[in-house]
Amino acid sequence: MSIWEYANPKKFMQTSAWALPWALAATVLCLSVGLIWGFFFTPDDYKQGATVKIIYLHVPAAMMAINAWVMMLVASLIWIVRRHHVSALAAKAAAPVGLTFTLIALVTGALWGQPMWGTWWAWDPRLTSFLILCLFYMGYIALWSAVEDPDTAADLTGVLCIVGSVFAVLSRYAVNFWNQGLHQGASLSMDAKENVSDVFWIPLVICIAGFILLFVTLVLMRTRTEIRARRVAALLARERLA
Amino acid sequence: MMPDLGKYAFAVLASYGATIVLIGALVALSFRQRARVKKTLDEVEARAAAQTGKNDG
Amino acid sequence: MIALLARDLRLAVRAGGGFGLGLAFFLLVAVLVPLGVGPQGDTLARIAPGILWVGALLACLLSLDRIFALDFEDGSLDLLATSPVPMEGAVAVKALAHWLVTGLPLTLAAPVLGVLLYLPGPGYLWLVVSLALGTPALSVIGAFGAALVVGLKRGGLLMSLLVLPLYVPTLIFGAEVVKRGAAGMEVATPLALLAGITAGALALLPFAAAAAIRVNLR
Amino acid sequence: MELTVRNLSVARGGITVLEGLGFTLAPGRALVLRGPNGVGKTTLLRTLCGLQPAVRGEIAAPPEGLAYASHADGLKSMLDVRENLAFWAAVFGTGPAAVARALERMNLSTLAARRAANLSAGQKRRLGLARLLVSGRPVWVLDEPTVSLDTASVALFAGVIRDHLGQGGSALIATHIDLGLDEAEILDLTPFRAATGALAQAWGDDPFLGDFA
Repeated sequence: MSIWEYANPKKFMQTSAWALPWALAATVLCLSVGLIWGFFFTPDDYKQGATVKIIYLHVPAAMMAINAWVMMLVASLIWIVRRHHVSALAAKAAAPVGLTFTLIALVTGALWGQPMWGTWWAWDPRLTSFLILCLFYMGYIALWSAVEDPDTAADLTGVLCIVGSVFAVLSRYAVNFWNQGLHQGASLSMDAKENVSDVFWIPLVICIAGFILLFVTLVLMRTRTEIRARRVAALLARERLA
Repeated sequence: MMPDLGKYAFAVLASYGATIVLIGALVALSFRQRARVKKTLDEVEARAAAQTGKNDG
Repeated sequence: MIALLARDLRLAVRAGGGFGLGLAFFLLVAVLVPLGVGPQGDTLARIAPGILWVGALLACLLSLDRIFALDFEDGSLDLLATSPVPMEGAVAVKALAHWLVTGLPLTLAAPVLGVLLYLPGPGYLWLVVSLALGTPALSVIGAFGAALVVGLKRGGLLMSLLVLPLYVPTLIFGAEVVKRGAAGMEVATPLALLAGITAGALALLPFAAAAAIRVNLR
Repeated sequence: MELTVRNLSVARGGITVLEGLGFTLAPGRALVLRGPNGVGKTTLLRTLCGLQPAVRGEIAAPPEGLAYASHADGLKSMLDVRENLAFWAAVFGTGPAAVARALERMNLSTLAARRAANLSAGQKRRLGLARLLVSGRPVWVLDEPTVSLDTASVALFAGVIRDHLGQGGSALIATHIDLGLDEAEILDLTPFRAATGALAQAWGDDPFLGDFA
């Protein structure tokens, strides 16, 4: 029993059919608990006032925007090295989810920035990096939809994902170099837990878990759709041949 | 019940609203694609089954 | 491989288009920006490094889709793939040819356009240096983008969408060199980073581009 | 320097079109591939040349031994006849002497300075085929080489192939017309078609077919 068995479409369909309802239930539970807690039952920050409530959306969305790309990179590498179709389709399925998370991070960032920095948009390194990430997602999705043959599309998008990852990291450093930025660093980010008091921290962690689960659920579901679409294409091709 | 958001009400509510709209759109899109592909697959699958049935018979 | 370079250069010269078009576009950008921004010297001087770099980048983008598309259409890419020339080498040579007919003329023309934009005195040297170091990266990254879309009918627009985000680090560091140079500041750090990106792109992207072409030919 | 193919299956657009194909092409021999349109001749030739992967089976070919002539001639209309040929001669590492010989042999010497854009379809084809002569490779893989050639040019080209065979070369030719090469063997591809009956087996590699959840 190796984990590569799940790369077989049939096995994946069976396992995901079993896992999907659980993932969905856990997502709904986590997100509702986290967001309701965050929105209704947390105090205002002494400095930022009520805007601190945006953190329950902004931080998890931003984290998952990056993690979704990392997941696509891993899936692309698996496809290119081991040629498991499910892996390529999972990368394809994840891209729109990652793009949505990127957009959420950008929109909530702008809405948060307006009262805090006095402007809707600041060419702050992190916001700029997310804008660039957004372009990478759009290019990746466009390439998938432009190439007809599914294996060719998987190969090309895989190569693009790998090269894009390198350039995304380079862009991150370049943007940092280009503008030192206004962004709140440590006081509200993950790596400095001690700076955030527990009243904000616990609902934030629940929200992060909720976004992770949302990502998993959506990717599972969308991968199932992609597999079905591939099967439709395969069956139709056989029909034409017969 | 509604917490007092003070002067930041717009920013907070708009953030929650925008997030719900975006995620809602993605979920709706995913479900629509799922339903469409599933329906097509069932049709094609039924045709394929009929085909094999004929060949066997 | 030298034969391939010679052929591509000869084709670029005879077909006209390629060469002049990029340069003319670059000139147009340098003329249109002051018309849009206004003739104030200090404003233009401040944005000159960025405009010149963005202009060079877009001019480079214009001719990218010809790198492989023409060879794909007339079948020579198939024949090249079955020839003793390794595809990686062919990609590198074609990127070099593209640089010689676009990047190099742009680099040489840039100081003239700098005059139009009131680029401050010390900036000229760094403008030429940064373009000379950065435009090879633009060509080889562009060759990778062109390789991804080589089989597609309407590849041009898609290629821009794929290539432009990849241009971000080169643009940032390149323009930064000119900005700092024009302000009389030290330029070593962005210059080193720019050179590093170019070196890395030249070393690695031909392999990725060759892989993409092989996939597209099958 | 043999080209040997064993139990080969090839696919076009993800659909297996030919399967269980096997043949040997010895030096000095020519093999003509026959079969109706769409049977997979071009796909087979592209697979043999390494442009696309085989679904399964073995291809044993001399390293760097195949010269491929596709439907497209790969000509640059802005270059003249000699320049077009000299480019390929340089790529394959033969020299200007080979170019002159090839021009002579394909009856193109008088056109040497004419731009490819101004050639007739038949002349372009002849120039495309002249590339085989400057490739210096022993196994010629030809896809419909006689398209748009007149009778005299077909005879000329048949003579070129015969010379090539006489020098120990070989040729694999997909064509519908009779080249007048009496010594050529003929292989009809129709029996190797991935037939409807054999479909299940041909599709065995597709993870999205067969028994499903």
